Parts: sequence; structure tokens; C-alpha cells
Amino acid sequence: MTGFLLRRLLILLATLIAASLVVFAVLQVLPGDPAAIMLGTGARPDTVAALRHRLGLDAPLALRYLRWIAGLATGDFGISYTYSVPVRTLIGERVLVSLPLAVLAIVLSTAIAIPVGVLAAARRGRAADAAMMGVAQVGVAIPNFWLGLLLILLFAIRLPWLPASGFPGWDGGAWPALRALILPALALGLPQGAILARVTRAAVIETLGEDFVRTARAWGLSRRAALWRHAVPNALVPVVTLIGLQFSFLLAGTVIVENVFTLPGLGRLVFQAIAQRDLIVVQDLVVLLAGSVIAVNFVVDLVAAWLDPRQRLAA
Amino acid sequence: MKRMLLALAAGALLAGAGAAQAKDTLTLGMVLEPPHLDPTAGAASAIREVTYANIYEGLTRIDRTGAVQPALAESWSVSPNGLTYSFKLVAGVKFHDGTPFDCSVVQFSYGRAMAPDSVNAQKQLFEPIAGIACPDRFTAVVTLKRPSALFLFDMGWGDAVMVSPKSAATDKTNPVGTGPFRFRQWVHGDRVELERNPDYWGSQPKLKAVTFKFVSDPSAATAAVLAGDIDAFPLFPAPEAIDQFRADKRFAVHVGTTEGKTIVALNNARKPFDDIRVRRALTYAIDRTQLIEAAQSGFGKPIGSHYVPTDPGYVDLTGTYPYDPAKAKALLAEAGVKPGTEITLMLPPPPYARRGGEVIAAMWEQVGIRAKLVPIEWAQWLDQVFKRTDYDATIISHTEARDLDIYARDKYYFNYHSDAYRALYQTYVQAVDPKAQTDLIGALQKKLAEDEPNVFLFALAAVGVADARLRGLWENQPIPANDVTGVSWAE
Amino acid sequence: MLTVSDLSVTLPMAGVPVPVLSGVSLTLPRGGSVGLVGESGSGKSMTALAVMGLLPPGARTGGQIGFDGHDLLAAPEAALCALRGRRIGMVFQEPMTALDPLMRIGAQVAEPLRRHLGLSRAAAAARAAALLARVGLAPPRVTPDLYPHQLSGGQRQRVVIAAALACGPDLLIADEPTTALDVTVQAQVLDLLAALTAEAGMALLLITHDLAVVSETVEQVLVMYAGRVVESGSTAAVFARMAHPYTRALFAASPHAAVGDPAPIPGVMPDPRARPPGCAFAPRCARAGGECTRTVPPLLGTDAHRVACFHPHAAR
Amino acid sequence: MTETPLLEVTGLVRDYILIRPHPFAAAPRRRVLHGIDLLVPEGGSLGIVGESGSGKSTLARTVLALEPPQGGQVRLAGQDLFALGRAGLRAARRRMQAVFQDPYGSLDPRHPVGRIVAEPIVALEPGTGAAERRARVAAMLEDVGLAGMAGKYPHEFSGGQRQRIAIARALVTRPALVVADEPVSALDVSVQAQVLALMRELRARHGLAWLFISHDLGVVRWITARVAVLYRGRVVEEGPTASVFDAPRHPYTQALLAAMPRIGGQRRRAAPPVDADPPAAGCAYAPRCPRAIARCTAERPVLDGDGSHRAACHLA
Amino acid sequence: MKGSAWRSPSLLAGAAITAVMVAVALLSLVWTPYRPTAMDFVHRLAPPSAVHPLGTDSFGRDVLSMIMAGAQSSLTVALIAVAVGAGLGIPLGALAAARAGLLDDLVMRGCDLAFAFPALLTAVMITALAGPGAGNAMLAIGIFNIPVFARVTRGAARGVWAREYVLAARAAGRGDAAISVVHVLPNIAAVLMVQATIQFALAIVADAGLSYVGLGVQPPQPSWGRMLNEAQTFIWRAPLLAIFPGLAIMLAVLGLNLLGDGLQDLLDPRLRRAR
Repeated sequence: MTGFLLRRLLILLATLIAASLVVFAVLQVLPGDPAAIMLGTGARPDTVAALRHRLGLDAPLALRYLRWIAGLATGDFGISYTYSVPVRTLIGERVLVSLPLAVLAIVLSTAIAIPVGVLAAARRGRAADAAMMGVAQVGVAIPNFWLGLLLILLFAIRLPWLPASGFPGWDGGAWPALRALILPALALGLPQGAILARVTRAAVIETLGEDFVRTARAWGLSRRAALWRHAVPNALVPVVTLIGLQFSFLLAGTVIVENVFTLPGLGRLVFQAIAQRDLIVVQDLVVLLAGSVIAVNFVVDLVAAWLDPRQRLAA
Repeated sequence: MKRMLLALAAGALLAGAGAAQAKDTLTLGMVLEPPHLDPTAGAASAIREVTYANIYEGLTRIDRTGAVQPALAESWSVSPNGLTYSFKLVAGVKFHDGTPFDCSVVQFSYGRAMAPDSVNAQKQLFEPIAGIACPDRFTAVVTLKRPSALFLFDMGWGDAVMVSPKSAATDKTNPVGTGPFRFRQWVHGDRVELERNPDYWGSQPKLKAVTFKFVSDPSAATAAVLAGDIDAFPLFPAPEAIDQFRADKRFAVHVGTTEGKTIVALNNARKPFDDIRVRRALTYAIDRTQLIEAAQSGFGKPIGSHYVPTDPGYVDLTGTYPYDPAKAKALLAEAGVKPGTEITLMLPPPPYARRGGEVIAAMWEQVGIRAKLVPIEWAQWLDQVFKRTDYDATIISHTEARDLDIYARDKYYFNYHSDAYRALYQTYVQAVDPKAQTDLIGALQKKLAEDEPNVFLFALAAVGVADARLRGLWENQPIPANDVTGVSWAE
Repeated sequence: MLTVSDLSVTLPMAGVPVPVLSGVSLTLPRGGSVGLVGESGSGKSMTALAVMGLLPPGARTGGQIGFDGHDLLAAPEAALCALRGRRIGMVFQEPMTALDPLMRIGAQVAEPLRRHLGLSRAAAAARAAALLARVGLAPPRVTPDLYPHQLSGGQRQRVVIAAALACGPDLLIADEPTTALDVTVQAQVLDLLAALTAEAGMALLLITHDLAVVSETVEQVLVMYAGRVVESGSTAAVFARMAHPYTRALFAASPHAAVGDPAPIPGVMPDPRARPPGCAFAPRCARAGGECTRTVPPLLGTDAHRVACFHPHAAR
Repeated sequence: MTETPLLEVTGLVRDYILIRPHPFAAAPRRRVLHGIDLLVPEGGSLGIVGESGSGKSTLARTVLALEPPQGGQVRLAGQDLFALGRAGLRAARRRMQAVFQDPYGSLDPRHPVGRIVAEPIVALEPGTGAAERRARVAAMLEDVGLAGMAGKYPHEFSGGQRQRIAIARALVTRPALVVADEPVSALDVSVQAQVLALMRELRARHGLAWLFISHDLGVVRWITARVAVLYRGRVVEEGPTASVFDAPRHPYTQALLAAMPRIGGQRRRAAPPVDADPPAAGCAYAPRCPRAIARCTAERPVLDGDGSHRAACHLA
Repeated sequence: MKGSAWRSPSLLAGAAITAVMVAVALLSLVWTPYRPTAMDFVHRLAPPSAVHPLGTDSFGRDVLSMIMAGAQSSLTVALIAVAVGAGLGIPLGALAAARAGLLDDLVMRGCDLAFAFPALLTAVMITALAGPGAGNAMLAIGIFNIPVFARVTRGAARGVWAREYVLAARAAGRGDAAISVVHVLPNIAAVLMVQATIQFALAIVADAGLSYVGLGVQPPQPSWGRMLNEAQTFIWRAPLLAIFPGLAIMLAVLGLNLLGDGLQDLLDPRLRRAR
């Protein structure tokens, strides 16, 4: 187990470093000089040069990369070119929107998908299965940003129950903030949930056909007991792995859904920072997002290993 | 059962909307969030829209009509040759950090803006200054290298405000000025909060606190105003939703003017735009009224030169090139521009450009010009179009006030070079007599209309939506600012 | 105790019902042992699944399966659940996949105990450990907290046997319990099965393709071909005479026959969707006559020995 | 035996590299073959018998030059296969072909039979014209009793027929040696006999040499002249088939034979299961061996005995 | 097997919807009710009527014509993106499967790395880098498809490499390249086809997403995503504008997903969906 952990951690670290290199390299090619952007149309070349120097943008590439990585390692994400505040502060503020949103969406999609998937599998071929999977099939096909628009139309305009957009912040209490996250979380979570439900169904159907389920039935377990005690736990292993893989889709979805609902989250920060050539923020954010995907998949691997002794010991 | 649950849910959701109370605070909507809050170190209008007159003050200030008013200089005198300005400073003023304001601060602030390593975005404003002297603590004498007709106006710009020597370095994140409001907090990506400055030297504002909330998305802005989350949105980004507010008694809609001269900027150094017939043809091909209708929901005033109707000395030149596709075609043919010629039209993010670009492309197509639309982020626009002048044409709104000088610069991204215009501009700058100045402004406008270096489209409207009970908001935007010192709630 | 009479099963294949078992009858007294022998497709496993009530979805059955006075084919699902694992145990062919990979072996053996006997967790665990020890899986090499993948095939099959025998059933059905195992392990497992059933006075229904295995292990034997019983009787009688040409051919082809070279049976077993109208073995049979291709021969004879053939062999 | 043997395997060692326990450890190796020596003369036949894990499939793959060994040599007609270049190996392969176990897995389901059988010609004799290729394939198919079936696809055949196709493919380049890895294990008894009979017939007709690998002693007994018994990667006994079967010298061989079920006979009770690791030195079978003495765990026995029948046992 | 009767409708429905989409896209090349870029400033934001079956947008353009033209651009972008992904990913995956060891490790680690970047973010970065437009959208979506195809190909190919017929082919003297072409690829074609269908659907969503944030096909060329974006500003006045393009996306994706499901069941019911 320690060997497994160590190996996974090393891979994680290597992937992170590779990701940071890719991000840094790509961003060096982006056109646009942050200093010129900060100063605007009226700026004179000497002013821009002065600012470039102050930002350290005139240092050699390798040095800038090393400075950046060293900073990241020590928790210093650098100073935003456009906001002139530590990027950590900036990200810290936005994470308070994006993280609850992502968690809400995952919880929502999982809470819907797993029971639906298991139920459909248990009743496969029957009307309930067909109905649930039909809905799921449509759910998979709905892009989250359109679902967002439809939800706004329905629950913010036709029935003015929930805010159409914006985020009041957590200072005003948890409820108003949560209210603002309900529709975005639905928009993100429902299509993901539809995919997850389909995969859960397929996984459960597959495990239901396994020999050990038949063995359990031969021990006198009812269809239902065999389903929940043996088929579902075994089906959970691929489902958990999928939830991990979906996390990346979810983050990408967050980027777009935050735009639909104008939530001040990391997704909008990415767009803003790219638009303003706030390179340091883009760099940090992309590495952070990629890092969180890597970390989540690491955790998912651990969960899968915890669920499945074969993975734990074989590795 | 299900219905009951739904009703319960709805009740719970609605309970979140708080009850109204007697208000002495204001939440003001803005489209763009400022990158930072130091107006002396950045070009973004949003910086001024938060800080101008609220946090920072200069020697002079510009009022809601665009006129120059005294501010930290309670009065001034100008020498007859126009080269020496003596400002009498208000005594007893203290910055929010406690630093007293006196002539040394004027020296510091202007000196900082003029320094070689200055990052002031409008360094040229200070370029005429030869020196600043302090004969006593509350008198500042500024001498110029040459007369400057706009000097008092220029010193009213946000870029020329007074900053505390003690805290100037940190103004970006913690702005310190002399104004009636002081900075409380900034939630990045969301809002900036100001609170009343109890030690303000002038008359106290009525509002206790002001929040500037940043909502760039038009539909989100609409929703926020409708929900009452935002009390006033002076530069409302969704003109298409205005009808709805007009019909609603809770809201007041203001349609004011701005300094935003929206133009199709043409690269005069490139073929075929070096040919005046082509530039004129491109103008003839555009129906400004329909353009304003389709791109701006009808908000905006046509212009015929680089000058807005609300500024002094405006001459209406919109009739110079009326909508006439036939004439446009003829001119193009004459210039040898074949039908189907493709030109690239760069579109920065604001709707006037993105939506306007589509309309203009459709109009130009009628006269045989195919516009390839290239949406472009501000950063790239600044780099590629503005800095490197690598473009055919672009739609852009110049929001700097009375900036006729840009056509007289040696290098500017239009690549317009007219010795006649430059001479005229020099005469104007050095003119001291107001009447002569006005005449010269007219002449400059006419010269531009004649040469049509760019296609002049319309002046951006300041379409504002506000709670009907609000009083004292600026209706026009002579300079980018949200001066809320005079704002109050009606009972 | 177990009486199967005239059992028939049809399964839907591509939507069409296909008969996989026809007219299968057998009697298994308490403490007795019966072997079902046949090649793949003969229907021997389907017979076992029918007894367990674990036929695939969509299967249709005819006839009766009597177990201690209950008709298992007519019994409600709950009653079957109460019987399975409690009074009828079953061991499957593939030890590698028959155990839940996520569950410790002790817990799997304990599962029927907890379910049927209502034992506490601790009591069930203790019983499970004892059962595992009884099948030769004792600490320190094998402890109840191991997972199936940590065991070899033979060890896993012993876990399956321990779980099947946990509640002391009256009948054990073993479906090819040794086919997937090595010869030496196979022998161990067969020995274990024989010992355990004898110890507890349990009846054994052993299913195998290997004539040699039945001949050594059970008292009664049924030879199946294409969904029907072609020969049945006491092991001694059947092996002494081998009246049905198929039984004899199977014997001659077996690599474990004591003497001689393998004698191949020509042809292949007919597809269940297209079985010939008469004796299913007729197309491969050297002795077949005209009636063989028209009429299904009835299973005739005494309880000691029956054969379904118009031209049976005389004694060897 | 002065002439060069057709196949000569000397000191063959094969290690599998396992996953590192942690990233800084050297990758552990598991030795699967511990120095195997084998001989197959022209037209001869050698059976390899062993249980799962004995290394017999690895041996087959290494002999076929599909996997490189860590030590030792495989010589085909005197040529060291692993010293040959690509072209040389290709030429050598024409003289050595293979038949594998799984009749369902060893034929590409997307290719018609004609293409499957022609594959060795296409790969090894690229100069062959299409007409000649077709003719040879047709002749080969006729040889295995599947004349005129070249256009059909594998799924249209039964298991036994597929194995005939595999045999046809192996023989189409007229090899001198066929390595058959468990060629009949997956077949039903009756079909098994058919395929074995075919193999014997072809061997006689084409003068082939066989290296025949199986876990089933009964099968090996019928088909090969000599047999080698493999235990944990070592040959523990080797000799003429009849001699090995009738008078086994190694206790393991004896146990294997004893465990074999016998029709009508009575199986000897199997040795109780032993779950112990083999000693580092000494005989790998010692922990299971009922006759093991102290020397068995201390000193590894070498293959020894009279010229043709040898066993690796201190007690032999 | 039960269910085959219930399975075939999904294949039929999927094929039908996809065929209609393709037909509409092709038709839009030669005919649309109106020129999709033609503006009619008088009839702006017209509701659906006989003249404009789906109404007009804020520039007075015919929504039906725009949706038809949008189908063409959306399908083109998705098709090329999938072609890019498959064209590079399949050979990579096949190579990795054929040559286990370092190369395999490298390819798979590369895929892991690519998967760490949320796809849309990658696309945003690429389009921001290269400038918005259809070509760059194809590239951006295509790049993300490469590791998907590489992984699926490798996984499926490894399965084939483990089959005995590959062993038999090697024993028959075939080289790795020949085996990959003759045995492996034909046997995983079904898996790849199903995956391609799924990726096609995902690419349509991705294209719509990119267009929605303004980084896809550029105006005046209509695109479903941008139509939705524009509709959002008019959602108070003309909510229907936000319905039709979304329906078009949903139908296209639904059709392809159904087709993929149907194909999968048809070709190999035991295939697991790789997402």
C-alpha cells in the first residue's frame, strides 16, 4: 500500500510539473503585453518598459519559470498584473464560489444518478427502465449552458423564484448564496447525472451477470439483497472512477456555466484573465485547475483502491 | 401533495428577498471591474468610475455638464500669456490616511506623474508643465512651456488627482484620497465598497455607503436591476431591455450622452484606405440610424466628425456623407476597388463593436465590400491594432474627452497624416481667446469630416437605469465618472 | 427427497423459445448421490439451475421438481430464497469468479449463516472460521480476512464449498466443481466433497462432463445428450453395460478410459434450435435405423438401469 | 543420434519482470523457467505435462521465439533462433508452426477461413502467387476435412472444426515442427478425440514432429512418443511415454497419475492440500512430497537416470 | 436475448435524426428560406409566423435559416475535430498497444497529462492563443480528442493483442505493423466507430460551448452556440430565441448518442461505454 501511494504521488508530482511547463510554454506564445494592457491606449513606450521591468517581465524565460514554480511551491502565487493583489487572494475569493458550485453539482448528480441507475438496472427492459433511461438519454444530450438558459427562463423569469444570475457573497448569509447556486448547480449537475445514471445502470447490469451474484443467490439472498450487497458495491468501482474522470468535465462546465449565470468564480476569472493577458493569473489558475483534476483523480484512485482490494494489493 | 411541496418550496425561496427599508446606501452597477483603484496609474475608465470625485480629488474637477469647477484649488488665476497658473488651495484638507494636503502634495503628485518611470496613462496631460512652485503652503504656481487651452480641464481628469505621498504606492489596492468617501473593501470579481468620510473638508454627502457592483453580462445586469440588487446602473449594458424598465414605474431611465465617439477606425496607411474616395464610400454605405437601431436599440446620436454634440463648439456634420449606397458603389468603382473585395474588421468585446460590426458588414456587403469580422479581446486589440497598427479597420469608441489631438500626433494607429490639420491644431492649442478657440474647434471638426480618416458613426449614449426614487445621479458622462457626492434617496 | 419429473425448460434465443431440456426425471434419496454426465449443451447445468430456481430470465418450465414435499417450480420466490443456501447448497464451476471480489472470504462464508440462521456477526464469523478450517483453509496460511484474489483456484473452490455447506443443507448441487482445477487439486476437492457429504448425510447432485469423475464419486448416474436423459441407473449398472451408443462412444473417446486409443465420435451435437425430430444422437450413431430419425426413443427399463434407445448395446 | 536434432532447447531461463513494490526498488523478477533442456528429433514427438503455473505455456512461447529468454538457447535444426536476424527468423518460422488452445480465440473473427489459413504463406513466403496460395490452402483444408470451406467465417464453425482450421494454418507452410499448446483442452470429449485422431494422422502423413503441451496426461499419452513432466519451471521427469506412465519415478509424476480419475477404477486418495512455498534450495516439490527426506530441502536433485528415462529426484 | 427488439428503435431513431441533421446541413449549402446573414431591420425580433417559421432575431435574420446554416457549420467543425482526434489518436494508441514498455508509458502519461486539463479550458486557451474562429475551434476540440482516441484504441487493441489469433499470427511470422493493420484495427473498428460517434456528439457540444463564449465560428457565419449567446441578452423580450438553437443542439447530440448506443449494441453488446 505504501509503495502504491508513493508511486501514485510521484506520478502526481511529475504530471503537475509537466502541466505547469505546458501552461507556461503556451502562455509565452500568447500575443499581448500585460504591461501595455495595464496602461491602456495612452501609454508611452517608456512607461510600458518601466512597468515591464517592475513586473519582472523582462527577465529570461527560464528564470521566470523557475521564479514562478518556486513561488507556487511556497504558496506564493505571484501578484496579479491587472488587480495588483496577490493571486492567492484573488483565487481564494473565487474558490468560495466555484468549489461550492462544483461540490453541489457532484452531490446532486451522484445523488440522482446512482439510485436511478441501480433502479433502472434492477428493472431492465421494463417500462420504468425505458422511461428513466429515455430521460437520461435526453439529459446527456442537453448542453449545460443551454440547460442553464432554460432554467433561467423557467425559474427566474416565468416563475421568479430564484435569482437569474449573480452571486451575493457568503457575507450575507448562507441561504442567499446557496439560492444563487441552485440553478447553476442544476445546470451543471443534471447532464452529468444523466451520464452517470447510464453508466451506473450499465455497470450494475454487468455485475448482475457476474458469477458471484449467482453464488449469492444460491446462498439464499433475494434478488434485491444480491443487488445491494454484491452487484452495487462491485458496480461502484467503475462508477467512482467515472466520477473522478467527470470532474474534469465538471470544471470545464463550471467555466461556461459561471458565464451563463455571471458567477464570480474561477471560471470567469480564467476568461477575464485571458482577456486581460493577466498571464500570472492564467498560469496559476490553469495549473490549479489541472492540479485539482490530478488530485481528484488521485483521491478517486485511493477510493477505488479502498473499495476494491484487488487494486490495493495488486499495485 | 406535490403541489403543496412546490408551494412550500416557492415560499422558502421567496423569503430570501429582504424587505425594503429607509435607505442611505447605494448600490451602483458597472459593466467592467477596475483592474485596480489608482487612477494615476492606469487607463481603465472603470478606475475613474469608482474613484473619481468620490475618493480622489484634483485641483479642479469636471462637473456633470463637463464644465471645470474648483476642487482642492478653491480659485486660480492665469497669467495673460497663458503660461502661469496660480492655484489657491483649500486649507485644512486631510487625506484618508491623515496626511495633510498642501502645495507639497501638488508638487509630489504632478512630479510623480511626470517622472520618467511614471506609469501614468495620460502622461501627455502633464507634458506642458515646466515647473511647480510653492510660494506658500496653500498656493501652487504651475508654469507651462507653452500655452495650453485645455490645461484647467486636463487637471480635472482622474489622472491628475492628488495622492498622498505616504500611501501613493499602495493606492492600487487601498486607495487614499481627500474625497467624501473612503475605501472600505474590494471583493474581487464582485464589488468595491466605499463609506462616508466623516472628516471630509467639504459638505457631507447624504449617502452613508456606496457599493460598486460589477456585472458585465447584459442579461445579468437586467436581472439584478429588476431584482433590486442594484439601485442604479448608469451605463446600462442591455439597451434591448430598456423598454421593460420604461414600462415599470419603479424605475427611471436616463438617456444621456457620453464622450464615446464610436468610429470605424481605418488604417490610412493601407490600401485601399489610403484613397479618400474609398473612405468616403465606406461612410456613404452606412445608414447610421439603422445601425444605432440594430446595434444599440436606438440609443446613440449620429456624429459626422470626432466630436460629440454635447461638447462645446460642436458642429453637426452628419450630413456630409448621407446614406447613399449608389454613390458608395460609384466611388468604389472610381477608386478601382472591385466588388467582393475583402477587408478585415476587428471587433473588440463591447456590444457596440460586436453587434455593430455585424450590421456594418451587412451594410457594406450591399456595396460590394466583404468585411471579415474578427472578434478580438482588448488585450490583443491594444497590442495588434493600437500598438502595432496591424489592421485594416476596427470599430472602437474613443471615450477620452475632447481628444482631437490624436489626429495631430506623429504616430497614431489611424496613420492619418495631414499637415494642414496639425497646423490648425497647433493654432488651436495656443489660442487663448475663447471665441477663437470655439471657431478653431469647428474648423478641426470640418477638416476631419472632409478627410474622413475614419468612418464616424455615433456618440455612445449613456443609457442609465435607476431606482425612480434616486436623486442627483449624473445623466451624462462628460468624463468617465460616477460622482455620487450629490446622490440621495427621495422620501 | 428430490424428485424431478418430466422437467422441461425453454429459453428464448433471439426472441424465439428454444427447448433446452425435455422430459428429464430423476430421484435423489436423502443422503444419496446422483451424477449428471454430458458434454456442453447437453442440459446438465440447466437441470441444476432449474432445481435452484435460478434459471435465466425468460425461461419457461414444465413438469415438477419436488423437494421434501414442495414443488420448487411453483414455489414463490421468498420460499425459494429460504431454501437456497439453507437446505440446498450449490457449488459452481468457476472458482475464480464465483466469489465477490470486494468481500473477505470469512464474510462470504458467514453470509448464509447470518441470513438463514440469524447468527450474530461474531457468532457467524466464528462459525465461518471453523468451516474454512474444515475445508482445509486454516491459519496461518489462509485467514478469514483474506480476499478471494489472494487465493489459488483450488482454495477458492474450497471457500465456495464452505459457504455452500455453511447451513448444513440436505442437498448439495455441484456443477462441474473440478473442471477448472488442476488434476491434483481436482482430486483433493472431490475427496473433500465426498467426505463432507458422507459426514453430514447430505445428498449430492454432481454435474460433470467427465465419465471418470462420476464413476468414482456417485451412486446413480444420468447420461444426458441434447437436453434429454439417454441412460440412467446405478453407476455400477450403467458402467457395466453402457447400453446407449452415446454412453459407449463417450467412454471410448475419453482420454481417461483405461485402455485403447481414443475413438472419435463423428459429427457434432445438434444445435438446440434445430434438433432432429427423432433421437438427437441418430445422425452420429452407427447403429441408427429409420425409426431413430423419426421417433424419440423413450427411456425404458428398471430403476436400476434405463436406456432411451431403439438399438441398445448388450452388456460389455 | 549423431545428426542434429530438429529442436534442441538448452538451459532455457525465462524471468517475468514484476511491478516494483515502490518506485525506488529494483523491479522484482519471478523465474518461470529454471533452465529447461529438451530435444525433439526429426519426426519425433514430445509431450510436456504440467499443472497451471508450471511454466508450460511460457515454454511454448519461448520455443516459438515469441518471447526472448533470459538465458539458454532454442535451436531449430541447429540454428539458434535468438541469434537469427529478422529474415533468418522468418525462414526458420516456415519450419516451425503453432496451434493454440482456444478454438474461439485463435482465429481472427473478421477473416474468412481461406485468409486465415493463407496467413503464414503471406507472411513467410511473400513471393507466392495468389493462385498457388489458393491451391495450397484448398489442399490443406481438404487435408483437415474442411474441403471447400475457405469462404466461411470462423463463427460458422464448431469448436472442433475451428481447431482443424488452426491445424491447417499451422501446416500450410509444410513445417517440420508443430508446437501445440493445449490444443484440445477446450474441446468436448467427443470432439477432442476427433482432433487428436486428425493430429496423429497428419503427423504420420507429413512426417511432422510435435511438441505437444497439455495439462491432461490422458491426452499426452495418446499422442506423443516421449513426455517431459514440468513442475514449477523445471523438468522433473522425462522419458518414453509408456515408461513414464507405467513406471513413474518422480513422486510428483506419481501423484499426477494417481490423481487421474479412472473410469471403473478407484482413484487413490489425493495427498492432503499443502500450501507452502518451495524451499530456496532443494527440490521444489519437497513440501508436498510424502516421501521427502532432509536432503530434499537442502540439495536440488538433477535430472538423472538411464539414458532415455530420467527423473530429478534423490529417491528415484 | 430479450431486448433486441427494444434496442433496435434507438439505432433507427438515432440514424433517422442524424440523417435529417446531415440532410439539413447539406441542404443549407444550396438553399435556406432566407439568406442566413440577411438582415431585415424592420422585422426585428419577429415571433414565429408563416413568413418566418421560427421568427427572426435582433437583426431581423430568419432563425430557421440560421439554424440550418448552423447545422452545417456545427457538423463540419465536429467532423473535422473528430477526424483530427482519430487521425492522430488511433495510430498513437495502436503503436502504444503494439510496443508495450517505454513508448506505451510515454503515450499514456501524455494522455493523462492531456486529461488533466479540462477540455474546454484547453480549447479556450488554444483559441485565445490562436484567435477565435472555426479552424481553431476544430483544432482545439480535435486536440482534446487525440488522447481519447489514443486511450480507447490502446485499451481495445491491448485486448486484441492478448488474443490467441494475434499470437498465432506472430507465430506465423507477421510483424507488429502487419498485425496492427491486418488483425488489430479491423477487430477494434467497432469500438472506434462507437467512440467516434460519441466524440462527434461531444464535439458538437464543445463547438456550441466555444461559440457560446465567442470563440467558435465567427460572425456573420451563423452558429448555434452564438445564437444562444445572443438570445441570452434578449431573453426578456424574445425567450423563444433561446429555445430553438438549443433544441437543435440537443437533437443533434441525441441523434448521435442514440446512433452510438444502437451501433454498440449491434456490434458488441458487451462493449462498455468509455466516457
